Amino acid sequence: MTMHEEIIFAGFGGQGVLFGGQLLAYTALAEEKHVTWIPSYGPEMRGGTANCTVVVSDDPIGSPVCRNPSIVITFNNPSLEKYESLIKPGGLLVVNESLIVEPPTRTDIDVVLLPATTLATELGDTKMTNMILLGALLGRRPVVAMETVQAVLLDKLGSRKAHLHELNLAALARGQEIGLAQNTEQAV
Amino acid sequence: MTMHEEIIFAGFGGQGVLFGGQLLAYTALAEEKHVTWIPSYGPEMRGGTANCTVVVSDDPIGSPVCRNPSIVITFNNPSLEKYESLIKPGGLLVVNESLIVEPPTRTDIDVVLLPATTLATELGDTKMTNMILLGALLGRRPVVAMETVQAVLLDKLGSRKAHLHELNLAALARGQEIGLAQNTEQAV
Amino acid sequence: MVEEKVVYQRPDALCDVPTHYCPGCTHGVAHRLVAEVIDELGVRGRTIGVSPVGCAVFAYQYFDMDGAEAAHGRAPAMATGIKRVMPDHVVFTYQGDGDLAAIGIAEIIHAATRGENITTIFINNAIYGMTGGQMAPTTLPGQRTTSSPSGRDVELTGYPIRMAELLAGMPGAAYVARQSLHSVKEINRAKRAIATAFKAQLAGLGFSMVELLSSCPTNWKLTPPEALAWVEQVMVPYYPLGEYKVTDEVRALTRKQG
Amino acid sequence: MVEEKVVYQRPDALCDVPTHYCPGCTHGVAHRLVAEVIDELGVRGRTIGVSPVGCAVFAYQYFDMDGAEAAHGRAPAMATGIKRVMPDHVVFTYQGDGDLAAIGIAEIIHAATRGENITTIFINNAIYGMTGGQMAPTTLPGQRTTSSPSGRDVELTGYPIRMAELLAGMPGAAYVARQSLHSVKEINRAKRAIATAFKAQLAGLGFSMVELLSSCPTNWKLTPPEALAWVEQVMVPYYPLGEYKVTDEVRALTRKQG
Amino acid sequence: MAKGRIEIREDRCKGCTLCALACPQGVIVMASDHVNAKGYYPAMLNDAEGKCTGCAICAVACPDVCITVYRQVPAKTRPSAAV
Amino acid sequence: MAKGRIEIREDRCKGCTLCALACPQGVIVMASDHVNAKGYYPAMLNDAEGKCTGCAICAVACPDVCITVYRQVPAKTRPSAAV
Amino acid sequence: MTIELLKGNVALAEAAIRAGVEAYFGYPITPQTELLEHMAKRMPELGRAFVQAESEVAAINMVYGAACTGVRTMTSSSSPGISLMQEGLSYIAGSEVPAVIVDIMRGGPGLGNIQPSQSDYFQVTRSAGHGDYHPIVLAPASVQEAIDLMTEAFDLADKYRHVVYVVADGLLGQMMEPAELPPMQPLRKERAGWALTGSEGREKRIITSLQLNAPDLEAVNLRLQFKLAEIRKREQRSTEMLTENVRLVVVGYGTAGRIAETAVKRAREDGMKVGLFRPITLWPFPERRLSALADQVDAFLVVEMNAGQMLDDVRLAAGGQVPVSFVGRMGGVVPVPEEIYDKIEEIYVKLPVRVR
Amino acid sequence: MTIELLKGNVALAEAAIRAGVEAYFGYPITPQTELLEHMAKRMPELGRAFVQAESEVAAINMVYGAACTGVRTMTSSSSPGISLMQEGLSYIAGSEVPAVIVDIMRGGPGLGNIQPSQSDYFQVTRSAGHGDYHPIVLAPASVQEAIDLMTEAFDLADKYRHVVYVVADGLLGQMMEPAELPPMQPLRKERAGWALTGSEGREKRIITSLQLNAPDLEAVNLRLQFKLAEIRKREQRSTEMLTENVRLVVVGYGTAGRIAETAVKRAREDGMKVGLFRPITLWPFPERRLSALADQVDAFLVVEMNAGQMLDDVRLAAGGQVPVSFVGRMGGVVPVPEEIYDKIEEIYVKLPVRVR
Ligand SMILES: Cc1ncc(C[n+]2csc(CCOP(=O)(O)OP(=O)(O)O)c2C)c(N)n1
Ligand SMILES: Cc1ncc(C[n+]2csc(CCOP(=O)(O)OP(=O)(O)O)c2C)c(N)n1
Ligand code: SF4
Ligand code: SF4
Ligand code: SF4
Ligand code: SF4
Ligand code: SF4
Ligand code: SF4
Ligand SMILES: [Mg+2]
Ligand SMILES: [Mg+2]
Repeated sequence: MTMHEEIIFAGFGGQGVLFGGQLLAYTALAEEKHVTWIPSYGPEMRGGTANCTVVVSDDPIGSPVCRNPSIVITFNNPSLEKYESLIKPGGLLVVNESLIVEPPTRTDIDVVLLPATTLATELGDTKMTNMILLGALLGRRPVVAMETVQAVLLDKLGSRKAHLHELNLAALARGQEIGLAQNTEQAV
Repeated sequence: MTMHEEIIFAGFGGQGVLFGGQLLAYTALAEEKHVTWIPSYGPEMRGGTANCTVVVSDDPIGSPVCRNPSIVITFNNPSLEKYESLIKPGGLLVVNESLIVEPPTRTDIDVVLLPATTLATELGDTKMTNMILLGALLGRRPVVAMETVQAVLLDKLGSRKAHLHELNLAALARGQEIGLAQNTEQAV
Repeated sequence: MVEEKVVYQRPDALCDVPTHYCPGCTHGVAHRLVAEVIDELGVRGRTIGVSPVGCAVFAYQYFDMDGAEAAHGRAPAMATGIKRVMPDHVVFTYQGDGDLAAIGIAEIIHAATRGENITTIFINNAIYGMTGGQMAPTTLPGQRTTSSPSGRDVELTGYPIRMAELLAGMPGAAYVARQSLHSVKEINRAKRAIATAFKAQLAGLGFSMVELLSSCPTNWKLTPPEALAWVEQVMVPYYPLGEYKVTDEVRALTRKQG
Repeated sequence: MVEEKVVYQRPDALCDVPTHYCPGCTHGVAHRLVAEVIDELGVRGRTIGVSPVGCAVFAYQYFDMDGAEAAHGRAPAMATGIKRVMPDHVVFTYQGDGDLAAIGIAEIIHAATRGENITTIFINNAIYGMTGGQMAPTTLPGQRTTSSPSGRDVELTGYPIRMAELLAGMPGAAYVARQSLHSVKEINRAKRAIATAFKAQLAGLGFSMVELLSSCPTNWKLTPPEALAWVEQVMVPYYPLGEYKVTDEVRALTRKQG
Repeated sequence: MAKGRIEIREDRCKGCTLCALACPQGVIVMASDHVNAKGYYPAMLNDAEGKCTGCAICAVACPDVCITVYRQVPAKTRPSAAV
Repeated sequence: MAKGRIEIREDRCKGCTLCALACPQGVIVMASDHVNAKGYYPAMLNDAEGKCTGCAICAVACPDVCITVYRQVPAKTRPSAAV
Repeated sequence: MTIELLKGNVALAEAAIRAGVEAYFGYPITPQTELLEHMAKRMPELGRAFVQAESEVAAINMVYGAACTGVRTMTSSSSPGISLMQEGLSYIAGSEVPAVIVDIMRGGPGLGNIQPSQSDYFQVTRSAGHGDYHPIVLAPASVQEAIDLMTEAFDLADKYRHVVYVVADGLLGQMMEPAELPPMQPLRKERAGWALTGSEGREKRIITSLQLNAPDLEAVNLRLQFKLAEIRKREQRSTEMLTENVRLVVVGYGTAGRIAETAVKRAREDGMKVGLFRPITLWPFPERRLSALADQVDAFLVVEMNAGQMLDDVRLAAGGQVPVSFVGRMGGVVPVPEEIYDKIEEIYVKLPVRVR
Repeated sequence: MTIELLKGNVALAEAAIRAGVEAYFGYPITPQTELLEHMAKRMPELGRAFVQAESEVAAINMVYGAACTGVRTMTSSSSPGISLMQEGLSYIAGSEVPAVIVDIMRGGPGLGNIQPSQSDYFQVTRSAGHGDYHPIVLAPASVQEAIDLMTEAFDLADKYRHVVYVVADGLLGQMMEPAELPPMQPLRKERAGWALTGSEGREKRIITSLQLNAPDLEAVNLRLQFKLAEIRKREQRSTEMLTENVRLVVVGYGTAGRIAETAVKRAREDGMKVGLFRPITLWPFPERRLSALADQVDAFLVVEMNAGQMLDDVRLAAGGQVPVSFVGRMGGVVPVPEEIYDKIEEIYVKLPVRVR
């Protein structure tokens, strides 16, 4: 069957939510998949909320929006509260455990829980939260190949940010590791 | 048959063209007839042309404009050139002879020719041209009664212009006289 | 024995709600000063505020009084409409520099020219805050914005416009001042100017405006303290503070009332 | 032996056609002066004029050069559009007081602020001529117009606006003057100001404007000579003549070129 | 005193009288016996005594650019151009 | 020196640091260990030594009207109102 | 009350005054200037607000302000000025405050000229600026009707808290005709429960068209659409002449409708079974009545002083049941009854026999 | 040329640059700001004209000025800003100079919000200010199509000397999608024969929308109408998916059309005979093709992000032959494929069996 994923990244402004989505989109393009990326803009921006929808597909994409995403990464608690119930049955929810109040309860979806903010701080930079979460997503569902993500990421960071290459790669890897691990563990 | 006349007053600005038409309109109202008065406005105004259309009728008036008026008073030569050909067969044309180049040639309409400007100067005020021409019109076709015109005119002039009452009445009378006279003379 | 007394608390004229302003943005300070003055004058119940289109678009939610939301730049026209039918009410506009000095310059000048008896609080932050940091007519020479990415080029875009000076030239203006919000001292001065402006309106003396130099840490890409320093060091020299128009009647008023 | 030489004749830059202006209206004089200056500068073939909405709406028919007709008040914006893509051309606007000081005040101020390298000829006749004599922002206190039938009431409508002074305050303005057309002496002065304004543009020095006090016998309900006397006796005192802004570069220019 | 002469385009004249009032020699008069095609009483040069100096003041005053001004100057003998 | 005290509404604080920088006594500090519900590190009074004078400078500086200021004043004996 | 000879523009102004307009804001433009000038004289006399604004943009925003306080308020202009008011009108509609706008249409596009035209039909009926709404649009055909509809405009504006246009063309604006003005209505003492009057003794009130949150703005729009549906249901108005048992119905509004009336009468005299349908509300378009007529006649002929704009509405109302023809003049040319007559005749002789 | 991930607004800006736009004038407004910002950076770099105007009113009149000189010129804005441009647009149309306008629509009326919407459909297709004309309106549904139509917009503007809109909503403006930009076109050296370039060595030229004399203005309008009729004949554009042998055709443009595409595909998967018709030109509306479809299907379903505006055009094209239903969201709410699917299903099960 052809691949078609509707993915939402949701969190606070400043958590790198939009860039996380863009990285996925650039990677999908590099893999010659069809892709759309839409930020939420407007009132939320100032309220501190940031999220974006990425659709990745083997076929041309009609609607770039969806009611029921197949994958969601929630960076914080309000996002978890908003999106948990919307995910398609059989879909995937990646949760930043560091900033939630109650863990997700749905059983008809696949869930990856990881304390991404804490892990990022451990890696030495809270800004790595988004890479860890994206890594986890890809660990669990390889919508795009990790190698392509890495290549695209280094390209986007460029030489000006060469000092951040290692850190970013490490964060992706850390996330992927957890995604893979939980995959084995909780595979349905 | 019920009365219905479409009358155009046409001349230069400053010749009292619009007021001539208004006086007729006010009179028609006083006689409880239906009436509309429309000025031409716009580019002509600045070019020096002034004209207005008055429709007087025993019935409610639909169109306040017409292609072929039943009566036209031309105050100057351009107006004569413009309107002579448009008058309905059997209609009436009142011409200020003082300012024309060639006399009208149509034979299927009734024509009153009078040197109104000269007559007005003789009466002592060129401004009386309009009253003379209106008088002539009414002499020939009593669309409204001369008595009503006189009453309405005195009312409009008011006490502030009491000194002009006599002159205006004299001008109307002078015109009417000529209108009546030519009427007898040229009656079809 | 000692007692504790409250020496500072939220003014009544300000609703007890959070604002959407960015951390350190002095729009919040300006709001508070206006609210304090309105409380002190005791006119909250007969004041109508007109909000702009700009970051202060929700000002009507924050002031605890009747309020309306104008079209971008048209607050002075809207205020004119209100004031003409409610001459006994206090009517003020609260406008940003894009709103007042760009799209709405005709309306503010003509309100001033007519001597419209309203008060304008003008927040000059040298940028279009709400739309994400484009050049405003008040943007300083060389200042980088999203629509002057290499810095404002005076050759192509001209010099920043000084609205207080310009409006002070209108005979209908009774009181025009420029103050700044970059320090506590200046904030206190600003409040006095705002009070004078409203008093001028209450006395029916004509148009009054207070221009307030204000910070936009977000779009200037500075921390809140850096932003205040930028106001002081960069903006104030270009936009000198002070009173630009004080008619004799207004002066008499401030003398009398203190 | 004596010969006869022509000492005055119609300038080339003015088409040999009758104008629609009323008898004695000094719009005609202003046209002639502009045309003479353009001829003398030899720039007719690369000049583009922008006509206003107002009695001068047909100016493009009278000037023998390329021309466009702007929307009411927007001539400076239109001229900006033209000049930005034709920087080597001479672009001027010709505007009335309703056009420039009422509906178009934002556009003229911002053209001046940007230092837009265009020239504006501003005909101040203290009235809306074309629409039949309504009050303009420049109408004098007490002046009767069809929209101020008991005379302009400054309480309700404010004081007349002095555009030359206002625009002189803009840093982008290189040359701003007010002259009058009420006598031959003043007409000659006006011509010199117009020449300076165009020279400033040719030298790329920024925005230039000449305000010309002009008569509207028709709507003032005066004879042409009475109307000129009214300009001299009533308008000039309120609108002082002179040069309001002459940058050093412009001064150098007029010295050099005489 | 210089000697001059003016031509007034009667068809363009709107009879505003401004030239007549401006002329320092008082040699411009308004017609009272005829109007032009537009219906105005036009200005006319009335200079039997040859008082016009060709100063062009009338032309500067005229809003309708009706006036062309000529002045008499000593004729220069033009050197015949060598062809 | 007058004695004072402030209360900061932590939920409203946006962590801009302006109050802390303005306080002449240096008794306002920014939290570094916790964020408020909005995700900001809030300002806190840190005045173990009781140096706060109740001058209200912090309150004037705060763009978010988070600060209420109290000052100690000698208690006045209120005359018992005759009913 | 007496019948007077009144000019359309003046009649509109005085009718508004008698209907209790408390504030007028406007900017001169031909051919509506007499309306502003009448206001300039009368409003200050009566102690009411008159401001000659610096532009039409300012005028409509002054109207917006005054309207927020719950008084009857209005402006007037002509086509280019109306174009400049589009943003303000959209704000007024979005904020749901009542306001009355007079548009005395002239020839366009652009500066065009100042002659009579109906070429703003789309601009006034379709939206008045951005956003999803239609203003109420009333189109008188005589000075008397102008007076009556002006009065009604304020009632409708108040009833629905909506923008109401009264549209005519320069011909009606400049025309004098006998008409009767209503008596002066006393000014309202009470202000509506939504009006900004100062919050003394009550909760504060806000008037805004802003709803940053999409679902909130959708809710506003749903309310607006509900209101528009109500208006559509209740306020369709039209008048007819000789529409019983006819084969062809001529449809025209305002001046064009009136000129068509004369043409229709002549056609009847000449034995053609022709009637006239004259919409009085342009929005809501009187589609119900016209659809009913579409069941009974063989064709419609639309007459407009434009290139055919109401034509769309007639076609929609006809629903493909009967052919719809068009005759119109543009650029300020006023059609005469003769040319409409000619068109009637041309269509009439070719009418298909319809089996019903 | 390579395929890049491009944001709609940026793609529009860069496409205009590559199409040879020589002058951009604009005023910031969300959600089109990135377009202006891209221009702010690129135009001076390339030595072309960029002015951030003092307002949308000024911006459109600057466009008018630059357009008079025969260069490619444009502005961009969003709904309230577009309302302010109505007068200027009418002047441009009346003067017949080419200009391109981008409208990234947002929720209205009034200030509304900055979320995606299609509620300017009437405002852009019906007139753009006063007077008798329609602008050409192009409505892309993807970033690639935005690029292609932007290029075409300039060609159409030049070809017809007319106003051309490219309209999208905030969603397309903000969306990133892979797309390919065309190569940079060299700037034209020659100016058109009507352009104002200084009269040196030729007769003077005039650009005006004024014709004081009604018959003259009627002549201008007749020419304009003739041109519009030509455009109507030649430039109707649309795209279709699965419209062979279907019973129901969904009609939607831009983002709504794209979302509908997903719904239609799902409906097909579920066995419903449904197709999609996506207008690309909103004016001229692709009525010919849609009328042809009306002969073949049992019903139309219109999808818009507004209260139903294109609906009128679909009804007119359907000519009463097939029922036309509507589903839409307002106020910046973007419909999801699911709700369109539900509506398709609802209609589909009730479709009358049509005898052909
Ligand atoms: C007619 C119109 N044009 C543009 C906009 C977009 N817009 C919203 S706020 C704003 C500028 C705000 O800047 P400013 O007035 O300086 O206020 P600040 O946000 O800086 O306080 C603009 C251009 C709009 N809403 N309406
Ligand atoms: C948008 C718009 N508003 C109003 C008008 C009507 N109008 C035409 S000319 C004019 C005023 C002219 O006055 P001014 O600019 O002083 O020129 P003058 O006629 O006095 O030379 C007005 C209001 C218009 N054409 N367009
Ligand atoms: S964007 Fe700037 S002006 Fe707006 S709230 Fe933030 S800091 Fe204040
Ligand atoms: S109306 Fe006045 S300004 Fe216009 S042409 Fe006549 S005199 Fe001149
Ligand atoms: S040239 Fe001088 S002297 Fe001669 S007519 Fe003219 S003004 Fe008079
Ligand atoms: S000034 Fe000119 S228009 Fe006036 S009277 Fe003399 S010649 Fe005629
Ligand atoms: S009241 Fe004064 S001393 Fe106390 S915390 Fe505030 S600023 Fe510091
Ligand atoms: S000034 Fe106010 S918002 Fe800023 S840190 Fe202090 S308490 Fe918090
Ligand atoms: Mg700002
Ligand atoms: Mg004027």
